[in-house]
Amino acid sequence: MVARIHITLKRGVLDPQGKAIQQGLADLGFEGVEDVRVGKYIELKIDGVSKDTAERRVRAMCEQLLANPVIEDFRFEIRNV
Amino acid sequence: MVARIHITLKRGVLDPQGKAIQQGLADLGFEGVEDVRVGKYIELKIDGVSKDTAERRVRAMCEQLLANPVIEDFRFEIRNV
Amino acid sequence: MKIAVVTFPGSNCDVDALHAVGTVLGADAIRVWHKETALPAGLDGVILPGGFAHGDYLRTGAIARFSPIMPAVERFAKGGGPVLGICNGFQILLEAGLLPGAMLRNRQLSFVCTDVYVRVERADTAWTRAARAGQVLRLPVKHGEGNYFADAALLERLEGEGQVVFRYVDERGRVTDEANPNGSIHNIAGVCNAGRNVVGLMPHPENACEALLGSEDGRFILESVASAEFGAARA
Amino acid sequence: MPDAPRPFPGDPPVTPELAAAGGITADEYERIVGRLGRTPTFTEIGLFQAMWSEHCSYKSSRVHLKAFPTSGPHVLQGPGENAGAVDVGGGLAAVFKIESHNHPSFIEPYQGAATGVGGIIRDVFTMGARPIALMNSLRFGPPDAPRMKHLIKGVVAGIGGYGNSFGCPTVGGEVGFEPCYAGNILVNAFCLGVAPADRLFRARAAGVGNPVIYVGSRTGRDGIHGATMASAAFEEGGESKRPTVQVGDPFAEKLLLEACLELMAGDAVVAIQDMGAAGLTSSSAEMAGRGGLGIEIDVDRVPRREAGMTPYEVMLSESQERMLLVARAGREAEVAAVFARWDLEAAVVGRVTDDGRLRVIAGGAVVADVPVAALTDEAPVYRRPAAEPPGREARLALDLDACPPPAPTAWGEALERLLTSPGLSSREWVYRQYDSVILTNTVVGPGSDAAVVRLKGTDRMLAMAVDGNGRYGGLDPRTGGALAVAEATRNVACSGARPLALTDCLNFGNPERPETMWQFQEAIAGMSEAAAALGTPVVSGNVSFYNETDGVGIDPTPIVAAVGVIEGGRLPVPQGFRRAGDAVVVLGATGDDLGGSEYLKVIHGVVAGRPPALDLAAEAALQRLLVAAAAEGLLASAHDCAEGGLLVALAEATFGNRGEPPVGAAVDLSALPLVGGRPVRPESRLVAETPSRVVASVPPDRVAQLEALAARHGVPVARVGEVGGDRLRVTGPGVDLDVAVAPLREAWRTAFARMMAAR
Ligand SMILES: Nc1ncnc2c1ncn2[C@@H]1O[C@H](COP(=O)(O)OP(=O)(O)O)[C@@H](O)[C@H]1O
Ligand SMILES: [Mg+2]
Repeated sequence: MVARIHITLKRGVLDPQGKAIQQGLADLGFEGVEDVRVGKYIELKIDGVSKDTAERRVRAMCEQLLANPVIEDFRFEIRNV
Repeated sequence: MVARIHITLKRGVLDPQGKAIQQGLADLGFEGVEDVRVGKYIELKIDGVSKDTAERRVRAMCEQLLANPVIEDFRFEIRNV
Repeated sequence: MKIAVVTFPGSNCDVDALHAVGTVLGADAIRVWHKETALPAGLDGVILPGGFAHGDYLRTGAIARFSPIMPAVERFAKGGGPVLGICNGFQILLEAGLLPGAMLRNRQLSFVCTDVYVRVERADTAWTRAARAGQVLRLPVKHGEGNYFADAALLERLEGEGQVVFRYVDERGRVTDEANPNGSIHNIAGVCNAGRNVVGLMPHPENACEALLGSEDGRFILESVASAEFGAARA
Repeated sequence: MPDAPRPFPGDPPVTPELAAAGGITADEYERIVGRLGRTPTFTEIGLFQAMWSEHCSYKSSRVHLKAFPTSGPHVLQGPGENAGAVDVGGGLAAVFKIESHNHPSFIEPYQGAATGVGGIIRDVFTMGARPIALMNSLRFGPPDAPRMKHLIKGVVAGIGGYGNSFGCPTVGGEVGFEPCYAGNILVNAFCLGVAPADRLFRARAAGVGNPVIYVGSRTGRDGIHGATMASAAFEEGGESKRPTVQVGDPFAEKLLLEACLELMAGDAVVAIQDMGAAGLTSSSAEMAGRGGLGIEIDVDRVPRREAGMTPYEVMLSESQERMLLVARAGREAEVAAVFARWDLEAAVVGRVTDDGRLRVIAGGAVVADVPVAALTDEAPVYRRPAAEPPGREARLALDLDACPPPAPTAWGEALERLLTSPGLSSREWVYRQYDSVILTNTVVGPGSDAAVVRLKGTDRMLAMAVDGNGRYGGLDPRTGGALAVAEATRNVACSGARPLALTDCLNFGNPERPETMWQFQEAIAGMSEAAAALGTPVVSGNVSFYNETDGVGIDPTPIVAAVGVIEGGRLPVPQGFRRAGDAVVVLGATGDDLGGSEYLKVIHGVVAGRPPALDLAAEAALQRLLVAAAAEGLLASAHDCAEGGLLVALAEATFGNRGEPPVGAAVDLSALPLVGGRPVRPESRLVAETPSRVVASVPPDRVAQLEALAARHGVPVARVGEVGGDRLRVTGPGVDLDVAVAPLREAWRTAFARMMAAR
């Protein structure tokens, strides 16, 4: 199975990177772009367990390591490949 | 509309961050996790244009700025919200 | 000699380059703001300095390469003018396509500031004329993304055409993994373009031009263009 | 009496309970109501919560801090402004301060540490000074816990991440590990800047009608109540305090620096203050307070990042990289133009008034209107009860006979254990992550007693060091405080610099506990005595209370940074030996000071005993001697004896200097000068931590001169051996040590990295 995990900054947390990209896009002449937010995208393989177990594990990974609950939210999906 | 953009390292490009996460997960006792790859996830709002135009623009943004074609691939989707 | 140093927002080694080239080496060092669209006339060289242009957000150098000054830098380079990218400046040149390859995060994932030894692989570039091929220089590095990457085809071309200009080595000039501070492929610390006038490197020669600061080896690079003796050789 | 302000639509009514939730006690609430003659609005109670917090008001510490000596002929600015300043000659002022960011760093190590660095940098450039050097002092719990490793990595990466990107070198610091920091890590950040001595800016509002201008990043909901968080202890379930962590943007700070300094080169700025803890509230209230004037702010004009913020939120936000300034009337466009060039916003958000009130306007209505003095000068001042902690005598007791020293030939192994212990291993793993060379001023970077940066365009250099020892502080806070001052200044003097002044960060537990207040008073007393005796006034500082988790406080940890000057175009004295054939000399006398020593901790697992006694006259004499000897060019190297004593200092001296190879030495300690000539235990010669001692190397033909100079200063001196070879050999009573330097150095150099990699 493959887990696809998105980690994004919580609403309200400053995203200097997003700000810089937005400015960069504007400088390149891309008009009307707003609200650029940058997060992380993590893919990983997890095998030999049921989908349920995989779900539980990936959630635990996000909570313990992958995301920082103080400033980040996470969401994920698990697919068979 | 919202564009959701994924930027990932090309296969064949070493991903030290992915490796570190894999190690970190192993240290935490998460067994059987493999092939961890870390990419970027960018969300942005783009308004006042048709979906087609939005598609073209976002592709151009990725090609010109958001991804580096030497090491990265990108994919995106555009949603109405 | 007249050298321009481009200041991008977030550049922070621009003052160091100006100090080294101007105060220490006695060249006419001119600061050029990135929003300019033309370089001063009669330049002998252009330096894109180190730092964190645009905060290094997104990718190092990715946003800076679109600065208004960059077309002028590109014209200067295409005309054979010596252009040196130091650290972040190197990253900008890579992003701008003026140099081949790309930069990844250091393999240890952390910033590294330390003195390294680099071997001058080629003394026939605009920026290594004052050095000898095979010479080992001690220079500081300080970066989080200095892990130079080129795919197999490019690597073969770079090595074949002699475009690898600097390589991380140990004190005695041997290429070892321990001497490699960031995981760069083939221990590459710096490369040049096919015309050999555009050079990029991760170590900071501008921080190594005075014995007081621990090394003068950076002079072998900067004097190649900034001193009358070597710089004039171009003409 | 002006009309009472109206609550902002949607704001809750203020009750004593609501005030208490923000840290206002019942007594304090009554005072507020009495002072205003009415119930405060929600915005108003927010102002009081922030300004009367421990963090902003220093209410528990203020009376005690008065004990510090703060003046001197070279002091340009003592405590009370954003940073202190001393005249360093050559027309320049050194502007510096140290500050804690302990609580945020425990919650989010990377951002907590990063914004700590950002904050201290702003404190310095607010004064009109360009930051040229950073240092930091860190305390962690035992590093074997994975959570602690995570904190260490995050804090170090955050400090580097901010300073490196901003572009100011981190030239020094220190790291310590003790169990008492497991639930309360310490992150203290120091910044030093330089400015023309006659052009310091201050945060004193002036000129009724002058515009109040907001510059820098936009305001979001970040860190609302950071000031009150830093004023409360952590408790189980402290999660709820979490969303207050701010994210730093060093890129924005770099732009802000350049824009501010460009503007300050002219005369448009009347007063300026960074928005640190309690953001817009403290910057406006303090500027108005110092100027004896009022300020009116229309929060609708404050640039925002988020929609729907209430005046309470705007006034209390701790979004980073913002400044508030008072400009001369009519110069608004000039201010805006400078900031626009750096892609930054500048918004006129208010004006200076003559009524001494802080008035906040939102939606065209007054939502807060309080006397500035009520927020600042009249903030509560507590002389809290103090009492010596029970059981302290027991900790001071030490049975040395239960701690037999290693056999004479086993000292090599003991030395390696010491040098690879968390407390003494090389900090290279840490400072490799900091850019220590940017700005081309770093003559001596991390890895020496003191860091040294040159001042371009002058014949001067500045030396600086930061020190503290929590173990000493825990055992005896008075001595611990004095020792911190002595060590920081001694480190500076070792480089040949004349120590000029101090800044300090007082990290303590809960001030509502009498034991904490006793420790606090004792530490300040010790520091004050030492500062006075050594002629180094305290020009700035910071207090961090409530370093307590679940009722367990940290050991008192006063951290001291000292700054000194090297004049006359002289080079600094390095720490490591340089030339074979130089004589090895020990300055200062050794006593039986094993209490609280690293040796007892590492070799015997004992943390007990009385910390070393400090003879201030001897310390002062030693430091004067070091400066004089350096001026006469007598010293090839000098390294102070600190944790680990003479043996560790000797070993470190053989490890060389940046860019130089290590070089061995052979010494015999039989003739070591002893305190009062009293005999000592054999191991004391090696590992006692008697202060006021230095290991120096001296060209053989200058030894007599040094001895004469030492005699004139009344400092005992002994020639104990010679530099040379590739081994360290130490002989004398109870010791016969002979080790190869290179492998020992490698073990020491890499121990920290191994510790971090250990699973
Ligand atoms: N957190 C840190 N940041 C930068 N440098 C550090 C840090 N911790 C230690 N160092 C450097 O490592 C060296 C040794 O530190 P320390 O043992 O505390 O020195 P000392 O005993 O002389 O006070 C010093 O040069 C110091 O500047
Ligand atoms: Mg020391």
